[in-house]
Amino acid sequence: GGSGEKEAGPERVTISLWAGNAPPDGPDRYRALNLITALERMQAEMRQEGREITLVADAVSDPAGWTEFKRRFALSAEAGEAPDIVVSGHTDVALWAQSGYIVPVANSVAEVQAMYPQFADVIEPFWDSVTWNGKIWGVPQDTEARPMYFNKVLLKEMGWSDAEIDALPQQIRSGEFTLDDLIKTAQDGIDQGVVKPGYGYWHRPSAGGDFTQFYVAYGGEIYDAESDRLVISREPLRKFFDFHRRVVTTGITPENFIGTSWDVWHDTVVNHDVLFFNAGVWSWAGWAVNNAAGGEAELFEKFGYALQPSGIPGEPGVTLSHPVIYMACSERATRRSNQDLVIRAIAHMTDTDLNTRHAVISAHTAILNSQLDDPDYLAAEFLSDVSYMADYNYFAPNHPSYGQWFDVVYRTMVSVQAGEVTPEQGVDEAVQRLQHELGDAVVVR
Amino acid sequence: MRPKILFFKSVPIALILVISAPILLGYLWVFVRTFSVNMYGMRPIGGFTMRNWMTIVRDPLLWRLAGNTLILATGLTVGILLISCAAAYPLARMTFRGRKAYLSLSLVLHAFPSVTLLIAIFFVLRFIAGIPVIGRGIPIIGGFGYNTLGGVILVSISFLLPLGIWLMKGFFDNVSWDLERAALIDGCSRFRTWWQILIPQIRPGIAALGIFSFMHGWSAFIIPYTFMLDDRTSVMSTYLNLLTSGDRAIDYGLVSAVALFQLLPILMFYIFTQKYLLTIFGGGMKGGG
Amino acid sequence: MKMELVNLNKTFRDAVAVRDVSLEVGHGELAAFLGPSGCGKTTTLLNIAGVYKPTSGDILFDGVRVNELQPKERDIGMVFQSYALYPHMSAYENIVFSLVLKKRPKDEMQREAKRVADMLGIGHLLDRSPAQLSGGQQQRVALARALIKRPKLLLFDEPLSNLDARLRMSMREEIKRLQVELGITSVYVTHDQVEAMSMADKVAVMQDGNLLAYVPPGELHERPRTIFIAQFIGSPSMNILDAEFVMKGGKPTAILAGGKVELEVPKERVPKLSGEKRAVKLGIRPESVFLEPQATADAYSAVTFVESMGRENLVVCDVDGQRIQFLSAPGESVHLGDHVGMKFDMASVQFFDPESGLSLLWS
Amino acid sequence: MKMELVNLNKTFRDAVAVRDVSLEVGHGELAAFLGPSGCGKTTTLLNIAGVYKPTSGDILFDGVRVNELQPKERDIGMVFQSYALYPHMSAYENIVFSLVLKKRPKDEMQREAKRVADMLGIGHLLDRSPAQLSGGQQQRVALARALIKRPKLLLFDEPLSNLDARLRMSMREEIKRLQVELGITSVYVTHDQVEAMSMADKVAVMQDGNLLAYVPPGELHERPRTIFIAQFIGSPSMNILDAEFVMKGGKPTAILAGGKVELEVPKERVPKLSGEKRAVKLGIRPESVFLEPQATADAYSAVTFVESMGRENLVVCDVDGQRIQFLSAPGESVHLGDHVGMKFDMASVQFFDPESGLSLLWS
Amino acid sequence: MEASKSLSGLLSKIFPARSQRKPNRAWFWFLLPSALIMLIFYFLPVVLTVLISLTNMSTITGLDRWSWVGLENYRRILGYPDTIRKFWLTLRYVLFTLVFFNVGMALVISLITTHIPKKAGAFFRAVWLLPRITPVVVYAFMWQIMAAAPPHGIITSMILAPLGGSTTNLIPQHPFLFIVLMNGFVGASFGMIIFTSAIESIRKDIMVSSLVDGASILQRIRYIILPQLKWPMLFVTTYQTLSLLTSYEHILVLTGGNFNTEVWALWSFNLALNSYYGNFQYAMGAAITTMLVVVGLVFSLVYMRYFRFDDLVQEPKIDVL
Ligand SMILES: Nc1ncnc2c1ncn2[C@@H]1O[C@H](COP(=O)(O)OP(=O)(O)OP(=O)(O)O)[C@@H](O)[C@H]1O
Ligand SMILES: Nc1ncnc2c1ncn2[C@@H]1O[C@H](COP(=O)(O)OP(=O)(O)OP(=O)(O)O)[C@@H](O)[C@H]1O
Ligand SMILES: [Mg+2]
Ligand SMILES: [Mg+2]
Repeated sequence: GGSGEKEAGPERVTISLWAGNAPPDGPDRYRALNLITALERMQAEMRQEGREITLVADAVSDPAGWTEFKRRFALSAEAGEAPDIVVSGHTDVALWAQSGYIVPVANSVAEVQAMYPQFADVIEPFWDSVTWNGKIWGVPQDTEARPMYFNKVLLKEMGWSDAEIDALPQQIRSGEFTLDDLIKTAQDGIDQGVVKPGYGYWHRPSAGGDFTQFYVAYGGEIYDAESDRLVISREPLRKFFDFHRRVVTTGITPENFIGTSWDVWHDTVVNHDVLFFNAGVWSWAGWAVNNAAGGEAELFEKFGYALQPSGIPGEPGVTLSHPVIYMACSERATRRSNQDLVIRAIAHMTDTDLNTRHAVISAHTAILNSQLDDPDYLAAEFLSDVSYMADYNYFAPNHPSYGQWFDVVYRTMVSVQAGEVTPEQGVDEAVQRLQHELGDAVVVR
Repeated sequence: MRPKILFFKSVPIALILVISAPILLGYLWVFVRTFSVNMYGMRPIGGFTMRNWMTIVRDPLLWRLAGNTLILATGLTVGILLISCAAAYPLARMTFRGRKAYLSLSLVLHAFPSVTLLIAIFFVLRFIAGIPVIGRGIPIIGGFGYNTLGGVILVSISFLLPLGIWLMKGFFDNVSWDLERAALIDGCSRFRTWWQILIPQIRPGIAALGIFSFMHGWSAFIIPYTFMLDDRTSVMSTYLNLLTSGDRAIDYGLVSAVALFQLLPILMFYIFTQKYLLTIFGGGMKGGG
Repeated sequence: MKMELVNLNKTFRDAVAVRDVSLEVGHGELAAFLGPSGCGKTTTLLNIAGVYKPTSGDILFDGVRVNELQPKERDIGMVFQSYALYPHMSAYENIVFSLVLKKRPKDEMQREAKRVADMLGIGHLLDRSPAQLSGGQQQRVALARALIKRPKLLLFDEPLSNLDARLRMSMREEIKRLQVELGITSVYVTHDQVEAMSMADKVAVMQDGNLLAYVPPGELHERPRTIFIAQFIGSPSMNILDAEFVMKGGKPTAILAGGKVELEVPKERVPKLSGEKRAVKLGIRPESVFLEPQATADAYSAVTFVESMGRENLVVCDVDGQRIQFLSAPGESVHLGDHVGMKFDMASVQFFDPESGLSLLWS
Repeated sequence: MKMELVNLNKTFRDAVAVRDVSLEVGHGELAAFLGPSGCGKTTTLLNIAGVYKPTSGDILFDGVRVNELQPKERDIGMVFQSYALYPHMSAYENIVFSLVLKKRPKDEMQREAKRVADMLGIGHLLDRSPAQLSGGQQQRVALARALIKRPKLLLFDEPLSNLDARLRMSMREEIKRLQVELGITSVYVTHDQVEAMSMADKVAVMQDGNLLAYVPPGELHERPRTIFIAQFIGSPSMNILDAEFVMKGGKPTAILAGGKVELEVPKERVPKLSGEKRAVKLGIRPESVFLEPQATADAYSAVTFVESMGRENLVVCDVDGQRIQFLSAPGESVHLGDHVGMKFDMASVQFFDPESGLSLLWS
Repeated sequence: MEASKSLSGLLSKIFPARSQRKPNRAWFWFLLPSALIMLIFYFLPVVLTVLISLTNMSTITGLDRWSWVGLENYRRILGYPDTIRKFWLTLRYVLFTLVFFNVGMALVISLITTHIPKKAGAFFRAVWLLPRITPVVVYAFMWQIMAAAPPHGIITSMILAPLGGSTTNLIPQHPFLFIVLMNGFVGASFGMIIFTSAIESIRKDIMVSSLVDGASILQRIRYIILPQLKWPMLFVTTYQTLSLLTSYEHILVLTGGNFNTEVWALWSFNLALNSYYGNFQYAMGAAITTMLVVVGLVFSLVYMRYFRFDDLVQEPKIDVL
């Protein structure tokens, strides 16, 4: 990490930042690069205030996956070599706050909104994602949605009219089109011979937050904020498992599917006529570059996108948001006491244009109210189209044991899907295991 | 008779071709993949491209990381060869109490998975980092503490040490005793005997350990990644990690190219060591002792 | 340098290789070790060299105990039975290795190597590696390596065993000349008695780890202390016959073959017999037995075996169940089954105690 | 089995080791190879064994070309100069290895191993590993390993070089007995002439890769074809003197030392001289030179060197600049500097052409 | 003054001056570097790891605010419903990979490559080295591509589909087979390198003499080469057993532990260092590791007994120094 050494002449301060899961030349590069622009602005502002200061950015875009990144951060914080700012998922707040690696930005939403105008601009519900123990521990940088994509060409072949197709997102939003309908439609397509067997519906091929969307879609709860405990709801869990078994038994999803490489996966959904598939909004940008021969135009032509359908008729669809946030590291973790300056830098990084620059390039959705009107953001058709999903989103809980909760649920889901256990057995197994691992920290409903 | 000889010569080749087929096929795929936009099975799709290789050639960071990697691999190889040749010598050829115990212990330590020792090793490296000069003040390798190349080298050496000691001991065992006796009588100290007479006799062993440790160092990931903080001073494998982690769509063409780029030096090293180290010496001895 | 062994013992885990050996090799002397295969010669040498540590007993160089000294501190040269050439060095490098260790100047090394190598007839092979040399050539390189050093003590372990007779003879002369010239104390293990006899100042005979005798070569041949030595020294080996010793007509007489053969014993060869015991072992070398016309012969018998040994023939006869072997002179032709007369030259006859095997003449 | 070599050549990268060697070893015969160190004996053997492939030329077993056959298909046994014992096997396992390969029953193996080992005197060492054996013991294990197999062809490379004289003699007898009994064709490399002479049906003499002679042992000694053979065979080696051959008073006479010495040549030894050439090399073995009182002596000179060779002494004299060596009989004592008279027994004299070195009697 | 005196006294006790001729300690100097490294980077961490397994250390507690929990972690591990199943899986995985690849295949390759022309031998050895030096991700991807469903898959589209066989992703169908294959193709090169160099260092005249004794190439392999590989085999077997017991990376990348392929080491890794949500349970990982080590120890002891380790450590034949 960098260091804040002082020399003769103008005060010289280095502010360091690590952004995880962001290759330096990838679409997420501005998670780190924004620091440079932010510090230039901040330096100018401070000079105007009469403080002769040179701010130096030491921004590292760490390409490593989240797991490795978090391990490395934890160890460097223990060694007192952590950066001033760490950019990571909001789910890390509970952990890192508890272990003392990060400092709170403010004690309440009101307080944080009062600190800097940029913070006041943050869409208010997003503050929830960085709240833990009553305090605000970070500043959201971006967020995303994980829509259900559908292949318009195939639907049309199946006899859907353009109007019907265009109405599908709205139907999902209102709960008219549910997960059961999804299975039925896909089966239809296969029966008609329009859709190849096993190409009716594809979920992601590896572990990821998307899967909790089904649990939530069946009414499952993850977290009880009042008691600060995790929750597992048996019935929604059973339905969730059942759904993932059914997609295989009905033949709309291939057997032996988990573990398919991402390369194959992306190529298949874009080029090989899969009817429904789940993916993050950020995938859109990648498809346009890597998979679709005709670029984004082809994508618009072929695919539609909607919320993840609900499992319960009449309930709206859902989507998971997993905001990436800025956190200021503690003195213990950095051996420096410049946290105020650091938070001010975070504020500058939250400037509308900077956030939009990042959002547009990386196909993430907005977290600032002002962004929604930003011409650049509006120009990004796809992003504007999915902005509404922010209203139907939920966050993963800021609970230190959420990782374990997720692992158990996901692993059991995989074995149910493979037919190793029935959905009912899966529920029993998962519950038993959660209780064993987490004890009091989980409530069974 | 001729066909019979031909038969005996071709059967082993055919056999090894068959058992190596998955590798040959797989790497052929990787190779072709670096030049194609996409591939279905062994079939390139979307045409030929030099983009992946150009990316590598043009990326200055990659070359710099290659340099760091070379330091790590070389440091590890030299270190492990010296230390394990030194340790194996008395274990094979001197009498002292605790000889067998030392041998068994060194192997048994290998039973501890490196991953879970990382946390404990972190405590150690953090402590070393605090020692002046040794911790942080050495050129090229940085030092031996946390967040230095030297520290990473030492940790890697320790993980390979059971291998080194045991392997070299086996090779020392096979050297003739009279040879060592002759050297002692000619006026060598035990150290010199070791260095000048015995070491040349165990060149196949040195080649084996050298190849192995160089490969290990060249592709080491978890240790440099965990104990080095800045990717700019880190090694190639972390660069590769850069291209492949997360749930982004991975550009496998580029990844394959980088992987091949990373393989080249090791293959060259391998060819070199084959030629110079695996030629063994014969003659000059009779008898079985 | 004077080298002494005092009660030297060396035991391997399950076997005693050297047992209580004491001897002294004076300054500039050459001692030869003779003995059957496996009797402990090499082991003794390795103890002197400092490679093995004596199980007990002392090794003294010029009166100073050197048990604890390292080989390199002892200033010795050694030719190994197994050659033990350094396989990774050329013949030249092998030879000059000890000089390199002493940091001698390069041109001196080259000069010396050339000199020694030429003397041993391997001057043209210096560039070859050991693997490219024949057995005898390797052995000569090993010899050169030991000689070039001019150490205080030279140890040779069968250094000429892989050389042909002619080379061997000239090599033996060269070694002896060098050893005398430089006055280097030497220990020389060989299985070639002629070599031992012609080169050594004193010969040590070993058997099963024991030192049986340590005497000048002539004495070994003329005055063997035990039957083992008598039979071991000389080739073909001495005939040992059961005999009875009596005074017959005032003349000391040996009676063989149940009285069929009577031999008069010269005065100076009368065995020292204690008490009434008269059964003895009579030893007579093949060279002291000659063919003789039957009339004047001492004994007469059938030839059971004849073998050509180059210019002479080895003749074996059976006298009343006892085997007698002797050499026939080049001119005489003897054939299997012939009956021949033999004459015994009693001037060099030996007598031994049949039980202990000790000499009755020289104990 | 009959073994033939036809124009065998073997070249190493930079050296010709065997050059155009042709010979034939009849069924059940034993051929001995003699020659100075490095002359190509081992290389020839390894070619026969199939370890080396001839550079050119053929190897025939019973008339069938076997150049392409693998060693294991040749059914041979071999004693290596370097022993080549398997270090990971005990002596017993080494010995029975070839039987194990033939899947012989266990008790047969044990019986055979015991028999061979006892014969070679290593019965008590069967459990030891090669590293725990002395040089001679290792050599005997190697010998046992080759013999137990009873192959069609036995190859011995200096199989007794590390044994003492007595053991060597008995071993030689055993090997010969076994070889004759089983009728195994054998090739035997040795540097011990007595061994070659006493065991071989025919002796091959090699020099620098060339086969100089391949004749029965007696002929080799009595009728040497070249000076090299004459000098190489026999120990101490033959005296070669510059002489002039003339008819003096009708008697063929050899004149030495500028006329000081005149020797009458027996009829059957008159050299075949073409034309007027009279300068010859006269060869006379040390055994044919005797001490003689001055009056009747053929030559007279000072003794320049005396060496004990066991029972005899080697005496070297200088007659007009030419070195003559001979053996003094046990009784005669000769000392350095003495002036002695010599008698030459001309019955076995040899004559050679001074330029070509070829014999003037047997060519 | 006092202090320095006692220090020098201590030093001279540890490192006796040359002139004193105390029992020689050459071996000590040769062993020193390795001993230091092992002490600092192995022994100490091992002790720490065992200690950590008795705490509740995790990201939550950080490395300095943990507390002792006794054997709680072990109790929890044994309480998992599938602990035993994972244990058997681990043993099965170790056994199959070891026997068929790390030792078996390694032997086959080194024997073949030392018996074919030198250049071909070197080529095939290089080929077998590739999996080891290829980054795990790329290597795993190669297998994924091989096993993928058509049109991407190599095996499926080139071999199975034309024959009318399975056309879905093969990995979830035969997960165990694939983790063994993938690990095996990497693992074989270790033994291959060691066996090859051991074979190369066997004395020439011994190899030749066995042929003359009547051995065929196969018999020579069986009676001469293999017995001389005893030490390397003991080593490779033991070392690779321990390596396999503690290996997880390839399984992690290939299946992520799904389809019943979570071996103990992977489990430990997942708990201790592989939380997607960043809560690393150091103590639990350490506890699983420690249990794994006990298994490893048992294996090593059995091997050493079985291979007669004591005999393989021969007595030195030089007494001095
Ligand atoms: N591999 C080789 N490369 C080069 N030259 C060699 C090689 N092997 C042997 N020679 C040379 O070939 C010649 C014949 O060697 P060979 O071993 O046959 O001799 P030899 O008659 O057995 O001698 P000795 O009695 O000393 O054992 C020697 O000059 C030797 O140096
Ligand atoms: N390392 C050892 N372990 C056990 N026994 C040994 C060892 N070395 C030698 N011996 C035994 O000790 C005895 C003496 O061996 P040594 O080598 O000294 O014999 P040697 O007199 O040199 O015989 P040779 O003339 O055959 O070389 C032999 O019986 C031998 O088998
Ligand atoms: Mg010996
Ligand atoms: Mg030879």
